[in-house]
Amino acid sequence: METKDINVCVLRIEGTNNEQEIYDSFKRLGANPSFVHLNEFKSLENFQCLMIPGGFSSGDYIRAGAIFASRIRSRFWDDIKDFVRDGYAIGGICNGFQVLVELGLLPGFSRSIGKVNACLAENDSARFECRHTVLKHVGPNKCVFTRALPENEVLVIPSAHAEGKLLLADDKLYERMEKNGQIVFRYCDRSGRTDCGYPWNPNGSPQNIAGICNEKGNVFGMMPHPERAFYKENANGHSGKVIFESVINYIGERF
Amino acid sequence: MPDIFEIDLNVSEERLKGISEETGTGLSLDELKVIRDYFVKEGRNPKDIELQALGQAWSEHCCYKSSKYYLKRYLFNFDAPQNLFVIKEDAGLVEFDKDHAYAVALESHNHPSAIEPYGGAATGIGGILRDVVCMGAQPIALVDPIFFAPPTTSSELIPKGVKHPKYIFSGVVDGIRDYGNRVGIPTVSGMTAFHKGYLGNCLVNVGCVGIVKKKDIVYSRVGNVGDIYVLAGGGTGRDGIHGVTFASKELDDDSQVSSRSAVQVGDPIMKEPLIHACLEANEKKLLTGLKDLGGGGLSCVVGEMALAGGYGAKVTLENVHLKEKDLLPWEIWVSESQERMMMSVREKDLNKVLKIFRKWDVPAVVIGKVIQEKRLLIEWHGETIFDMDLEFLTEGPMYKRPFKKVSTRNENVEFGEPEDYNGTLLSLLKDYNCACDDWVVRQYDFEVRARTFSPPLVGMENCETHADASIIKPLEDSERGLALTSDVNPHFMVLDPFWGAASAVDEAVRNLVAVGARPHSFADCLNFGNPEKPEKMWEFVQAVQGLAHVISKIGATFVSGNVSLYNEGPAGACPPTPTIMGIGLIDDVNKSVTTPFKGNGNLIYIIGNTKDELGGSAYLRYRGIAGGIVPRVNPYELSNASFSLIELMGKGMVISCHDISEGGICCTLAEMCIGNEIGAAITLKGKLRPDKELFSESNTRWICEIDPNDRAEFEDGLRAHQVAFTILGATGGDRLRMAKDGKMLVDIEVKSMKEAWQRPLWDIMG
Amino acid sequence: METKDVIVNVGLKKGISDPEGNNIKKALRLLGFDEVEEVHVNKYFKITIKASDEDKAKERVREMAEKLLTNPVIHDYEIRW
Amino acid sequence: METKDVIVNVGLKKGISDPEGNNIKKALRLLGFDEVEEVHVNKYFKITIKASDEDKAKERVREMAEKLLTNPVIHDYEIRW
Ligand SMILES: Nc1ncnc2c1ncn2[C@@H]1O[C@H](COP(=O)(O)OP(=O)(O)O)[C@@H](O)[C@H]1O
Ligand SMILES: [Mg+2]
Repeated sequence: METKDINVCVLRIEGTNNEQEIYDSFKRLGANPSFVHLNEFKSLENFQCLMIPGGFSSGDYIRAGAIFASRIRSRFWDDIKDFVRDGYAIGGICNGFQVLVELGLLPGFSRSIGKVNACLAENDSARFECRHTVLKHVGPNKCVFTRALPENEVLVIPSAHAEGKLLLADDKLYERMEKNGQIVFRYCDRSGRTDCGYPWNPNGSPQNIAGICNEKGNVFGMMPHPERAFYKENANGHSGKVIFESVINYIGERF
Repeated sequence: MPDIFEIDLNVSEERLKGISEETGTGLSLDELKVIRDYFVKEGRNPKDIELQALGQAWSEHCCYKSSKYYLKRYLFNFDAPQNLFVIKEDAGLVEFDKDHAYAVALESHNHPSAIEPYGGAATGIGGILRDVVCMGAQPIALVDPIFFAPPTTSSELIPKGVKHPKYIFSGVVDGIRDYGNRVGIPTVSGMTAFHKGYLGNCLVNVGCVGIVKKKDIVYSRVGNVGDIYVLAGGGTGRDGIHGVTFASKELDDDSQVSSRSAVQVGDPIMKEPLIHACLEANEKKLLTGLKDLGGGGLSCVVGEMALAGGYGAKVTLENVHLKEKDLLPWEIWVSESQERMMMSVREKDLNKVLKIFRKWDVPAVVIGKVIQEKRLLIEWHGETIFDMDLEFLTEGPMYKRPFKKVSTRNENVEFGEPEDYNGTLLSLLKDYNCACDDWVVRQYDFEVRARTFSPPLVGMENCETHADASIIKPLEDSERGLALTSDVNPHFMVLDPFWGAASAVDEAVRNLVAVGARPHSFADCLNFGNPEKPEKMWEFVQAVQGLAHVISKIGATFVSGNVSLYNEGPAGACPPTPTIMGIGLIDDVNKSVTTPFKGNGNLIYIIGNTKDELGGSAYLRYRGIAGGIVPRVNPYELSNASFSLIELMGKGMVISCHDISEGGICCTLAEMCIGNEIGAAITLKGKLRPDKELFSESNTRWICEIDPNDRAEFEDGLRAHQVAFTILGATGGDRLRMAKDGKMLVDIEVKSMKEAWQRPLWDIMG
Repeated sequence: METKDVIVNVGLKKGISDPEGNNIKKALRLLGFDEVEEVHVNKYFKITIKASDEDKAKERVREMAEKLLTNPVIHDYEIRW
Repeated sequence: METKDVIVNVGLKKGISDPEGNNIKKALRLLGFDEVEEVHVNKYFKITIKASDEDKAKERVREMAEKLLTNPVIHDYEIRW
């Protein structure tokens, strides 16, 4: 389909607050985003992409993303499952990533969609931190949100969160994810070396994981904010823009 | 006890004083007599709710009774062509471009923060956002200048009833963080200063800037007779009762307990959709007026909006939605519960407005309507419990309070030259006032909204140094930006309130110019002690004159501000602190300049003159020497140099720039080296003794990095405006070296400076 | 109908690190409380519910805990009635 | 020396408004838990201390609560030994 016909649902509730940036990112690339408040949400029928923005949905009281996730689950869970099954794209950035994890859509093994087997836990520093992070694209281009970014490219993307440490229910899951190519971004230093510790890894995430996708590659979440680095070009010519270009390009080809 | 009762004012003076105390209204004897006379003319006694409303309206906080005479006389009679609507409303409006204006507001939340740092600071953010939203503007940036006693203050020095500065400091930062981040408005600028005078009187000032299409500007006044008052947002509760009267007196050791009701609690998750809903209703042209509920709650907002429109109001008080049952009518009327906005709406648009608020899950109720006569009437279950002349109610008294000069040690002092310059530099870099603020800054989301073109920390990732001002690019399709800074040096202020205040403006201008922005508007938050004490009043009047001295010559004026008096506690008064927020305009953000050195072999210039002005400097404080001359300001020089530098920056001729402030040339160079780990070698050429030249904090100075190929053009540009400059040396290597008269004074690795500068707050605050 | 206060006390599973607890430990030590060995922070939800049938109500509170108040990967919880 | 676990349970004073509790209540109700009347969240600190003299230790924990963990203006707290 043509880019201008790609409808992106940018879902919001009280406390989401990066929706404008995500909206702008799609708009700048010629797609057709719209804001949908959860209270007015009817169905995903006319959308090809669902974006869950960052922020503090419902204040992040209880746990980051938890309230937003359970409200989505209780309202239109079946709709979402179909959306994923049909190959449409779902992206969650920062708080949106937390929501997708709380929904059990990430790590998202195809046989157990909806099972919560990960958590974005409190940063090791126990506080909110705003800092520019460097990410290495380690995915084998399975993820529909990074297919335009070559493997091993390094990008500077800002982070700003208090709960970004990805914990998994058990170690076997990590191996499975790695085998499936579900690890998309890792924190690294300017030379691309991962495993440099804090502050390069701002939250203490084991294995330096910054972003992952589901087994199919069409659900993606990352803690750093590519929409804030849309125009911030790195030496390799890439910027946060590549995330949005990738998914637009995928939808255009596939549907 | 009945809901409402009458208060007999025809009693002895003794009794009148008692009434003021028992009702907690804070009205003085003279004020009560004026009120008595009014009610004698009305032929009755006031009801409790009427007296309470007067207490709110006539408080220092609401009517500026001690300050307005001097503000009008010295500060408000300047104008600038870019000013659209200034001083009169909750936020000042200044032209951004042909179609847009920006709104500026700055306020204090000192007393609440001293009592309950987390809630106090958080609600400060909430309040300042409302001030901007009520102009119809979308908030785009928050600014938070904060002032504490040193975190190392020993527990024995802390008076009863006062919390340790570390507790206050971390609570305040937590509060700003949790509120600002949750509502999704970036906190991009601020300052963090420490002085022992803030023990028991922390200062928490908060500023906000918003952007609005000119056609969407809305004012805090009702439109027409018959318009409906709609109250939107959180329920009204007992929190924040008597906040303004509490802010208008000194704190004492049981303020902790007695002022509990003044404590407010913020709810950012009510605020965030409230902002959306108000702006949406306004953009659809459904509102005739919009105002926030701040100090004084309903009692201030209803009357002020009506009077500003030239009308009166009639309120049905039981319609106000409550957080808790059993509030008395007067409590509902004066409660300062957070997250509430008042709108006036034409009757035919009412349902459309209510529908928007329903969509956003924000309660909104009709509480009254606009009437022709300039009176305020309140009904409570059918009974009229309030009926007063609006002009009498809102006017408030004005005082020309006496003042008396305080003797300070503002004169030259003698001291010897240090042996160890490396050690001195490292100690200054570790001084909490000079050290890196990133422990604070990183807790705030300074990039949410993705409009922060230049953040408060600049340089390579995880190596960042201080920026002079942050730059916001508010519009999607325009490269124009706003630069933001906030400044004041309390150490100067204590020694010399006139030149200290003048220096604050100079510093704000310098910081804006350093990023390439031209000073465009200012806001001031004047934090002082008890105005009934002539010495404190003197500090205030001096400072106001010092501000005027500079502001009159730089083509931009104060467009809004706030006065906070009675900042006194068991340990004394706070240092006089006129916080200045500076807003600069930059036509093309891509031409902005940052502080870190960018390359090797570039020339390093100092712009401006270094004088023997070390009073209040970080260096003399480190040496333990009191007194000294506080830096002066020549507004003409400031304006020339600024103009010239901005012009050169516009031509792309300045690679990096940092203004010289705390720690003098020495610390400024260190910060420029740290950001990209690039060293420098310089030779001092001035006539002063080396330590004075390195550490003087003279105003109107910058360090610039220039490509050697641009040398001639750069220098010609400065000469054309008679701006003083000297080449100090060149960038390069991984050390900072400074020499004078053939003697190496400082020779130190950039990495060691970084370590010394970066750690202090993390080490003490955890 | 009667109302009843129920406590849901949510803590981190053994082995999951507790940054907030560590931070508080550090802050307490900096204030001179050297005797502090360990700090853990739980969330303690006090929920007032209308309840007529106790068994059913208990089941509902358990549901709240599992649907919203906890994440099974990191949390243990305990309901106090 | 012996170690001992002490609980400091910190809640908001009556009458202080509680956005966190209110927002959670709202979320629970939206999820269909209509029986929820009221939610408050306390902070529950489990502090492990080295203690030989119980009385002195108690006094120290009270000090911790007052210096760092609570603000008497808005909080009530309870120490469980
Ligand atoms: N409390 C604070 N909140 C937000 N930003 C802050 C705060 N304190 C300092 N900053 C930021 O840190 C940087 C350095 O501050 P400061 O040293 O005061 O700069 P300057 O002396 O150039 O005004 C600035 O970008 C400033 O905005
Ligand atoms: Mg500066």
